[in-house]
Amino acid sequence: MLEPINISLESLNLITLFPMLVPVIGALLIILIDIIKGGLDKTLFVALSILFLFIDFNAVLSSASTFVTDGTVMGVFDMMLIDGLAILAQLIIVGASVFFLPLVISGKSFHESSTPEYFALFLFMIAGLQFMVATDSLILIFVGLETSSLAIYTLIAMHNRDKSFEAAVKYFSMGALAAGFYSFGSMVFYALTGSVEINQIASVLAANNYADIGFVLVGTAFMLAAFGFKVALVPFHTWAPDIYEGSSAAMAGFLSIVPKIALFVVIMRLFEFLIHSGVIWLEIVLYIIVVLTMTMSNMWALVQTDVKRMLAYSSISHAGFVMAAILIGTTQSNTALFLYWILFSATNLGAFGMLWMSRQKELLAGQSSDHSYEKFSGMIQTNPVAAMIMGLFMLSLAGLPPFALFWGKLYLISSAVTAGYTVLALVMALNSAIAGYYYIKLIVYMFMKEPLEQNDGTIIVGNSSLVVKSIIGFATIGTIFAIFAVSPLLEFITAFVYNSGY
Amino acid sequence: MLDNILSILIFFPAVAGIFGFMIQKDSMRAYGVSVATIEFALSLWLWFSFDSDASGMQFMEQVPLIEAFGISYIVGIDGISLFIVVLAAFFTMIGIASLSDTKNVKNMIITLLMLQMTMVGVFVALDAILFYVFWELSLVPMLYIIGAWGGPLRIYASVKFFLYTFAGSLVMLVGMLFMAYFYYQATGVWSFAILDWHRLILPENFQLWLFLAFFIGFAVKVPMFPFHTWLPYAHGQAPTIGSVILAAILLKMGTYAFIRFSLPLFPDAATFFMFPIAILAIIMIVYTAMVAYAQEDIKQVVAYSSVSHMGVIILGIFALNVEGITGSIFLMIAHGVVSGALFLLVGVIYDRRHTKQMSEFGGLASVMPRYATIFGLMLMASVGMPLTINFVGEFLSLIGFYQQSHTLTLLAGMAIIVGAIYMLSAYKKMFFGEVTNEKNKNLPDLSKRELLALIPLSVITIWLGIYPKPVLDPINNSVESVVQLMHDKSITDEAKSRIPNLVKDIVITRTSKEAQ
Amino acid sequence: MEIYLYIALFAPFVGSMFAATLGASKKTTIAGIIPSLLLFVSFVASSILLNHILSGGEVVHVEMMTWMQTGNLYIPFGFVVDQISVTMMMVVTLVSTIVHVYAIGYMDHDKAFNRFFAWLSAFVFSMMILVMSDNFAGLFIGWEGVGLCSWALIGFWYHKESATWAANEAFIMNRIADLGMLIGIFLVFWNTGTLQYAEAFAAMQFLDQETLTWMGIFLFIGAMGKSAQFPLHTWLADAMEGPTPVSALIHAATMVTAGVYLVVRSNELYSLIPHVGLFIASLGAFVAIFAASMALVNRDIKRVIAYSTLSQLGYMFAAAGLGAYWVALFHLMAHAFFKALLFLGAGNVMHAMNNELDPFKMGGLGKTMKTTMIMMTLASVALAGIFPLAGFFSKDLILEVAFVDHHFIIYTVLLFTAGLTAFYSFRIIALIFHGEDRHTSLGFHPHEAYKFMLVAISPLLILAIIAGFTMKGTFFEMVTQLLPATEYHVHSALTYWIMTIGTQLFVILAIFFAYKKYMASDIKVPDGTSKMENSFVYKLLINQYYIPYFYEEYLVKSYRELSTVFWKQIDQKIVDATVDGIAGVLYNTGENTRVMQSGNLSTMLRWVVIGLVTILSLAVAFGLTVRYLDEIQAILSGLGA
Amino acid sequence: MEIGLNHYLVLSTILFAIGLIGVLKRKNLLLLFFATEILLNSVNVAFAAISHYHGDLTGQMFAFFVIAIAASEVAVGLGLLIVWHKRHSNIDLDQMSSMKG
Amino acid sequence: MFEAIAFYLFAFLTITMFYITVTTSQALHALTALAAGMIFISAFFFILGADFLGAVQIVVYSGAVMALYAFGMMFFDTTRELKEKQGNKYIIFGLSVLAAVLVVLIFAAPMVSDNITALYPMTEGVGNTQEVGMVLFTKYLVPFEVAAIMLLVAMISGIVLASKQMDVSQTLSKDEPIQESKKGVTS
Repeated sequence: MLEPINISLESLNLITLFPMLVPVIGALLIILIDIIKGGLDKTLFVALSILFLFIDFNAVLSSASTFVTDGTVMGVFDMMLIDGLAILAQLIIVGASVFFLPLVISGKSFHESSTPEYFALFLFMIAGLQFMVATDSLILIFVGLETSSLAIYTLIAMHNRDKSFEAAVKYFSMGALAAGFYSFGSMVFYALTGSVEINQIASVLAANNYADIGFVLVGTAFMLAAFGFKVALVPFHTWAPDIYEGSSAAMAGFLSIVPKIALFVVIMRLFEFLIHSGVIWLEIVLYIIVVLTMTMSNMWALVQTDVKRMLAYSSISHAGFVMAAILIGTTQSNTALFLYWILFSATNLGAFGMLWMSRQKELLAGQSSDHSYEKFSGMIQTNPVAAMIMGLFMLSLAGLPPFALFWGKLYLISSAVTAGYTVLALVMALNSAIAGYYYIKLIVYMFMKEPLEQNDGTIIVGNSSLVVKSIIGFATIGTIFAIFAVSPLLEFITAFVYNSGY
Repeated sequence: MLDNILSILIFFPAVAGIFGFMIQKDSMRAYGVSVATIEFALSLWLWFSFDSDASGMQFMEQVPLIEAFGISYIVGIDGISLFIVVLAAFFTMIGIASLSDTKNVKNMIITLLMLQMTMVGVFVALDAILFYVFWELSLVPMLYIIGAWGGPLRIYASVKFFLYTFAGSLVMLVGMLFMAYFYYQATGVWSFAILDWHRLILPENFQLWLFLAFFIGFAVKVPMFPFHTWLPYAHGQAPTIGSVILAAILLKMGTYAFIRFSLPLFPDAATFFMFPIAILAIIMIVYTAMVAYAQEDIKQVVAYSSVSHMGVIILGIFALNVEGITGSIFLMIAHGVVSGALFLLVGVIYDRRHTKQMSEFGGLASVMPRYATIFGLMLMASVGMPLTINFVGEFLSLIGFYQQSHTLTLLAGMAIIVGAIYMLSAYKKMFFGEVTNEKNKNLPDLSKRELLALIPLSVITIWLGIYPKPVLDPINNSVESVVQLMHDKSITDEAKSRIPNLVKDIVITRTSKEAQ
Repeated sequence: MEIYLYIALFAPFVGSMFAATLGASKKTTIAGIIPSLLLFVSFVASSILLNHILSGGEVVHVEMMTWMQTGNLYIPFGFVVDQISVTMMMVVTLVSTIVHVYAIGYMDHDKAFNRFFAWLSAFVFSMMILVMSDNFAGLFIGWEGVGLCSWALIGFWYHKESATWAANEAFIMNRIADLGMLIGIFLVFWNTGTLQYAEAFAAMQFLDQETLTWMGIFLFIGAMGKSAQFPLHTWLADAMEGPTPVSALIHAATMVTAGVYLVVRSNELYSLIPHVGLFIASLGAFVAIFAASMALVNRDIKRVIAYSTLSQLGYMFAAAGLGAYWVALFHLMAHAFFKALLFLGAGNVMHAMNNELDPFKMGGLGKTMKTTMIMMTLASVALAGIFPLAGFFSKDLILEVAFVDHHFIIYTVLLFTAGLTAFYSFRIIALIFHGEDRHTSLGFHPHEAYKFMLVAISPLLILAIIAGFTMKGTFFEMVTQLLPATEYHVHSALTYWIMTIGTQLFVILAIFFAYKKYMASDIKVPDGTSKMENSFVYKLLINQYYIPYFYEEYLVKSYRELSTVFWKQIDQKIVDATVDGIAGVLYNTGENTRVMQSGNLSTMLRWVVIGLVTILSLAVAFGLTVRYLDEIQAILSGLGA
Repeated sequence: MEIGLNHYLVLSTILFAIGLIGVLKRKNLLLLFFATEILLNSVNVAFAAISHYHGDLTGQMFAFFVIAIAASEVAVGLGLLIVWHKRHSNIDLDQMSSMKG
Repeated sequence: MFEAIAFYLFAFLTITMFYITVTTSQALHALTALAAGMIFISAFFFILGADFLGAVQIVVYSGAVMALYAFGMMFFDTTRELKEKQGNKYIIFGLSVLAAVLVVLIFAAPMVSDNITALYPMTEGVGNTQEVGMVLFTKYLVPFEVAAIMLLVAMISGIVLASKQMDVSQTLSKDEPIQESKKGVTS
């Protein structure tokens, strides 16, 4: 007979659940409202979602202040793990979402925005991602991951056109395969250590002195494949360009930022201890993957004719950069990862926002994709301000100082240098140079070519609205004046990462 | 105001540029000229307030930006950078004033003002990252200028220019990060301040690698053989104003950076690489001069001549003594003036005929005597005629390097021969002979606006050729402190013997911290 | 006295500037008169200085201002008027004043009259800097300055291809030598720490022989260029494309002697290195006969005179090289007078003959141009070294020097050259002024030059006649205060007389031979048919030993071709192509591997699995290796053993 | 012959490989989804076995959640297929290649 | 011994079934084989004493999932024979078999399995379901709830995607139907 368990409510630390519950409640509320009275305007749902995200953000902030005073907090039968990484990741997830979501209030009406479920799913997805980062149990990670993934598949498909479905189906199928890999990998670790909690796994493996290295490697291999797929590392990246192209630009931008940071945190949790415990194999394989990811995706980005696909490949490349931070695995590099990602978010928000603003419902004559380079040609003549802003984002993505992403790159490369990864630092630097080409290509089109005949400048801002413009404006300011934010960010992040033991 | 004059110099054009968006199109040129003139006046004021006898940095400003990572906004100026800043302001002014009627003149002027910000920034930055920021940022306006107003191959040329320099400087960035890391290791504090770095003594093998990393960044910019091929394209395709600024100021960033970074940071590596670099410089001098001789396009001749002259500058820098370095800095200014003027002159004829092929011309001396005269003057300055500005620089650079190697100086001295060959033959093709082409028969001579730009340049060319003292003195003082620093810092015997010790009687004890 | 120095120096500059400001406007005679007057002022000032020096006054030395100062290098604009420079100043100002006045007439019909005087006066200014500077850097300023003016004046008629070509040739060849000069200056600086003559020469006494030798050689290379010594001599003959006053002033009297001046100025250096001096002397002697031989057959009056100049420069170097610096300087001075005279006379002839230069198309001009004929004949006599004209005193002295120093080969060569000199000089005199009238049939109507031109050049005539016997003593007195006062006396009077008279007879014989051969009424105009013209020697000489041909064919052409190769093959096809190639490789890799993204879901899944399997294989390989590490090691060690 | 944990692991691996074959081979999306179910199921076997041999319930929990996930995936997957099928009347993945490069 | 026989039997059966599932060209066969395979899998669960899991497996898979798939098959009309263009079969089989062999290579060796402590040990004499419930509602309460959210998400997704709303795409329609209708209402 099992003993009844007595647990005091305080010991559960239910407060740790609070940030995740906020979007869940928000989502349910939205569904409820829709059931009670249908046909309400999207602005209401956007406002509600933003509201809940704000509350969420504040909740995370309050857990951040708890972290500052109490350090890492475990909760709900030690299932929740609120450490610095979790908080940072949640801040990025929720913060970035606040900016990406309102993009649906655009000048033109697209399918997803008219559906209240879109916002519900969006909030569920946020909740799923939050759960994912705030735990070290492989089970909760898996469930959170699937929650968000399933929501994302639907969100992509809700754009409701052939390419979106195609994208969703592709993403889904590959996601299912990755889920298989993930569960297999977890199984191996479980078999080895009898636990599915990363800390536990780490301590057991360390206690065994990595006796079953073969098993560990097999598990790591499967995990690497699964995570590699999720954050789009070469050769698991093949979904990314198609999915970006198929989704709306706003969604693509979101995909390039938010889910990935959650994954990075998980990867960091899982791989960091493996790398530090001298699993040289992982270091070598990660090294190869990182270099491949950065380099190959850059080369593919070179040959793209569509800006969104180009940005997709560029996002892959940036993910490679960030993986390098995990490979390096020092406090500085982990700090750099978050810094990089925050700055990358600001820039990518702007870049995809601009694409979104230029979205038209029908393809231009002679164009096969939404955002071909030609569409932007001669923008300096038709929409000078828009051209300059877009150019700014491109320069930032290229890592040109003093724009946002440069500082991330700087700190990241510096962490490589500090940790003795000289060659890696050089590879990163040279890849930035290669990347320069395709970002500059867009600038070339915008600033140095004549506009298409059919393009009188309205196309570029065809989908604009005050909201979209404000968000882009915010991204612009963020990108230009990033330098002033870097110092406080750096201190903040360093404190959180360092105190979480990474 | 004098306390913040450098920041004002940097950001005034940028702010003015942003305000420029509001200016009505027709008044834009007037606006641009006035802004540039104010900037130039400010730079002159800087010069007059500059204490020529001091060797250290002046007008320093320091604001921490990223304290945890040691990045600060530090600006300051010494004799090495002072005149390039003045020159940058001067050329922007002249450039805007002489701007012929181009499309989108508003964009052009705003771009030029932005470019000016980056140019001034590079030369006054005393923080490596700040330097890097301006260094990279300067590529963008230039990219736009070449790409939007250039010739038929403009996009290829501009992208090549951008990417080549960008790639090179990223390697340099890695070097900077290493340097900061070594500083961190030695002191426990992150710092990118150049003056802090100057105190750091690195082991020789570190120096060698870091020197190479910095070298790649600088060499592409200079541009040194074999990294020079972007330059002919950039010059060939750029509009006149682009070429002028590129040749006069932007190329100097590389050579300036050698003096600011490579020499004082890595004196032993500089000694170690002195001969290889000198050989590269000689190849630059002779080889590119020969290539220039083979050109059919007058602008390409001037472009390649730039490379050739930059070779002399490099040689002077790696003389590692006061004479050579002072000479090379002076030659930077001189080459700025002269090649800037030459590009302006090429622009004059291009405006009239829309071709730069020398075969299209001939006998212009009788059609455009004033033009021919000023061109001739600049030509003579370019080939290093004494009493013109170039000679002082070349003479000092070569005499400086002569201390290090006699044979190499002899080879490098061929600059005065090969330079004369291509320049004179180009001049002959364009200006001498009968006027054969009908289209050339009635070309108007220099207009007032063109003279406005060219006469000051001519005056400077002669004036500084005869009386370089006001410029040489401040340079000399600053260079002496650099050379002394190098001597004190150097650890190998080779470097100790190659780099002269200026303080003869005082025995210097090394107090700086050694990198662990 | 300093004020006179400045006047002497800057008066030509003011004149030049004055003419230059009028440069773009229409021809005005005033643009010629003012510079001429200012030059005269300069001449007067120089004379006062000469008087000052002659009367035992102090050497005038001023430092106007600093030019360059950095590190240990200190170069002022310093000027010195001592015995050497005052001689040069006198020669320069005198000849140039005369040439200026002459040119007012000569250039009368030229559109670019004003420009001509601007450059001509600028040349004088540069020359004054050259001779008056108190340091090597200042010398170099003048050195390059005269080169520049020479370039502008040779190419004065810039619409003529040959003129501009010659101008560039002269400039570039001089530049080659200037490099040597520059290196010499560097050597001086790094070894003595200064470029001031006085201090540098003082410091040289303590230097080792090798350094001094190099210094001497490099400085002399500089001198070789300006003074057109072999093998840098070809430009001088081509420089005759310039207007004749230019040839007279620059390419006969002044600029080309700058090299001699340099050697004389550096006598303290060369005295320390007699072996270099011997080399200089030998080269001088060689050039003397080499140039004279080419003058024998040339069919261009100006070129003949140019070769003669070259030959005389050889004499000067021979003297200077043998340590007889004052003799060299003396010959320099005398030569300036009669050679300028000769050129100006030739100018008159050209003027009369509408710029025709072939003496075979003249003949019998003596009838219409009596004054010119007398002048040129006397100048030629002086050149040939007939007693008591200037050439005798200076040239014979050089022969004596060679003889007394027991350099008999040099002596013989120089002696033989003296004969050749006489021959070719009188060959053209005879062809121009005597014999049959060959020009009327060609449509020429010669006339005598303007009176004032003739008057202007008459001082030269007088000097050519009297300079020798009136000045030698004073000159010796004066310059030997600065230069080694070596007196050359043949030990026995008998030998001396035999030598002198023998030389005179030899020369006179040559003159007669020339007259006889070319005054005949039926001289054969060379047309490529005569036996002599087909002889090897004649061809060699008329083609200037094929040296210009060699330069053009093998140096100029290969330079041009090499340049094209560098540009088209190396720069574009190797250096640039590598850069583009790297970019291309990246781009093509992207292009070729993008098929990986076929858009087909199966392919995408397959890539994922391939990735997994690859990682797995690595993992398993690594895992198995670790697991069986002991066994593997055992096997390996077994293999090893 | 004792059936050990390794037996189950090997079985799981074999089943997983079969699933992989299916994923790679199938062009019909529905059948491709079948294969993904096999992948997840194969892992479940292993989890249950490990749970058994370690005497620990966590494995069963994991398997339980995997089943839940598999079920959810089916719902979403079928939803996507239905939309696609409505438009294109096929569920052949070879037809889906409008985006490439 | 019984365990061994059962293991091999069911192993053979599941492998066969699943193999049929992935190779047959008849969709119906595939579905049936899959369902059978799922049930055979549950047999392992029972063998291993995970009764609750076995039950869930049968209920969820054979019940819910298979029903959904069956419905899907009817909807997609895939009862006819499948024509699948095949790429290179060897690559497919090669890759999969290689993956299996690689993993088996490692799995063939026994694990060291020291230091493993069962966090949630099975208690003797307590029913599996009870145990599972105990753990599920304590330790795994949060995942359980998240799984609930996940199922909700899946449900909403399914509904949204399959609903009629998706039939008319606003993304593709040129005019703005909602605003049109609104205008219609107001006017």
